[in-house]
Amino acid sequence: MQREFSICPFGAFRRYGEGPMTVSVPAGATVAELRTAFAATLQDDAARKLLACSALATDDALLNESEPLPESAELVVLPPVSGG
Amino acid sequence: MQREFSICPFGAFRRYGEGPMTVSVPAGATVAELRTAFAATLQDDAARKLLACSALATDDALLNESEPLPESAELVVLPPVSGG
Amino acid sequence: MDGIHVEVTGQRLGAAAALAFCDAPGHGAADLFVGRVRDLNQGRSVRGVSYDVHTALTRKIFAEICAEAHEQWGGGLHLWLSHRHGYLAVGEASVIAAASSPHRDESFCACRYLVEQMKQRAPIWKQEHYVDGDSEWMQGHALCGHG
Amino acid sequence: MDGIHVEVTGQRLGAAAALAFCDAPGHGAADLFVGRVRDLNQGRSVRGVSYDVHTALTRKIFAEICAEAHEQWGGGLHLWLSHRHGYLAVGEASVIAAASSPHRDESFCACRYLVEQMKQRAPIWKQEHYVDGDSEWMQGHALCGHG
Repeated sequence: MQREFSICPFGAFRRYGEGPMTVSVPAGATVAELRTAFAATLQDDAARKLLACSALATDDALLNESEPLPESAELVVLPPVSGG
Repeated sequence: MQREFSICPFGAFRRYGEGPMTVSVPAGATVAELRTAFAATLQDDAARKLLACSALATDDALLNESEPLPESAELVVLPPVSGG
Repeated sequence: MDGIHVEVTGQRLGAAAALAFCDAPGHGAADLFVGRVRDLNQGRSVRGVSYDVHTALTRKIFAEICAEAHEQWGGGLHLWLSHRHGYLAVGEASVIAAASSPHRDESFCACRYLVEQMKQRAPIWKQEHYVDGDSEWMQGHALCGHG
Repeated sequence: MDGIHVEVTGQRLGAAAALAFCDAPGHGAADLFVGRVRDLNQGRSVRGVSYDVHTALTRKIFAEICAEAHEQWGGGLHLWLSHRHGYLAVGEASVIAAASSPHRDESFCACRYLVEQMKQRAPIWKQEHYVDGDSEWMQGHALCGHG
């Protein structure tokens, strides 16, 4: 069984999609596996590079690569931050 | 020839005189000599102790002990400071 | 939490509110930091900056940062951390951090801590808009959590 | 001097004026410190503080301190240092120091420098008035110059 995640881009990631991007992985996949699947959907080398230094998160917390995916199917991709 | 100095107290020194105090020293005396003469006019041990850790100054600058007395006869005595 | 105010807003930030919050009869010191949009960055003339903010996560991380400051410099400190989102012209305030405490060292240290941690950890992104019409997302600090 | 404002006043101190002064299109950061009268000092309940100030010398020393900060962190910084004299009730501001600069480190460091040097060098004396009716001049830092 596949699970579908909707990943909302922030910051510089908005260059690669204004709305949420959809990524599909087997149920029970880890965050790292989702990251790999996400990378495969990106056309652009620069986008894959940016993903490599970005965090995946829910609206509550950053996700750990080795952990199973969260219940929520709504995720965000957070490139390096530059507040202040 | 004697010179007369009027020394205005600040801070904790106000305990020992609300108005200026008068001290007389030989013309050509140093600041250190004025300090000694000033101490001799003070009745109180605590006042002499406070003088020992106080600076003498004009309205422009702190005075150096080894230097001759300034032209101005109006001096101030500045105990340890506690601003802020 | 008591003594902590965190905020993400599209409204103009005001220092007066932060200083009123960071005040108590037992507090002899308050330190306040204002970050503003500069007219020049790395040699380019800036006309404004857009701040993209993940509001929910930023509020949460601001609260964590303030809780850490409480732990480090005392739970009695009053702490304020607010960040603006949206488009800001040159000179407008993007962030205000403030801290008050009985003695000054804690205020200075805690205020600085809020600013430094905010820059490292809060999901906020700066897009500069230049006078020549170009725009650029700023490089930043990678968020931990995917290690 | 350009970019420096020093002041000794019997009027209420306002942070807004200091922050308006410590502002420039090229300045991305401002830090502001407020010292206020505490309700408790060394275990005694305070109802207010009288500040005795040698105004002319304090202004001169404030200007020297600011000039030193310019030398150390750059002549482009805007610097504000104001101190109140007379009787202040608990909660009233006795001193405001502020600095603005292109980047934040200089603002934080310069503002702190103004505060620390002011406390060491300015001819200002604090007399605390206690709730029990007693009053006390505070111990302080001996001024150099008679060594």
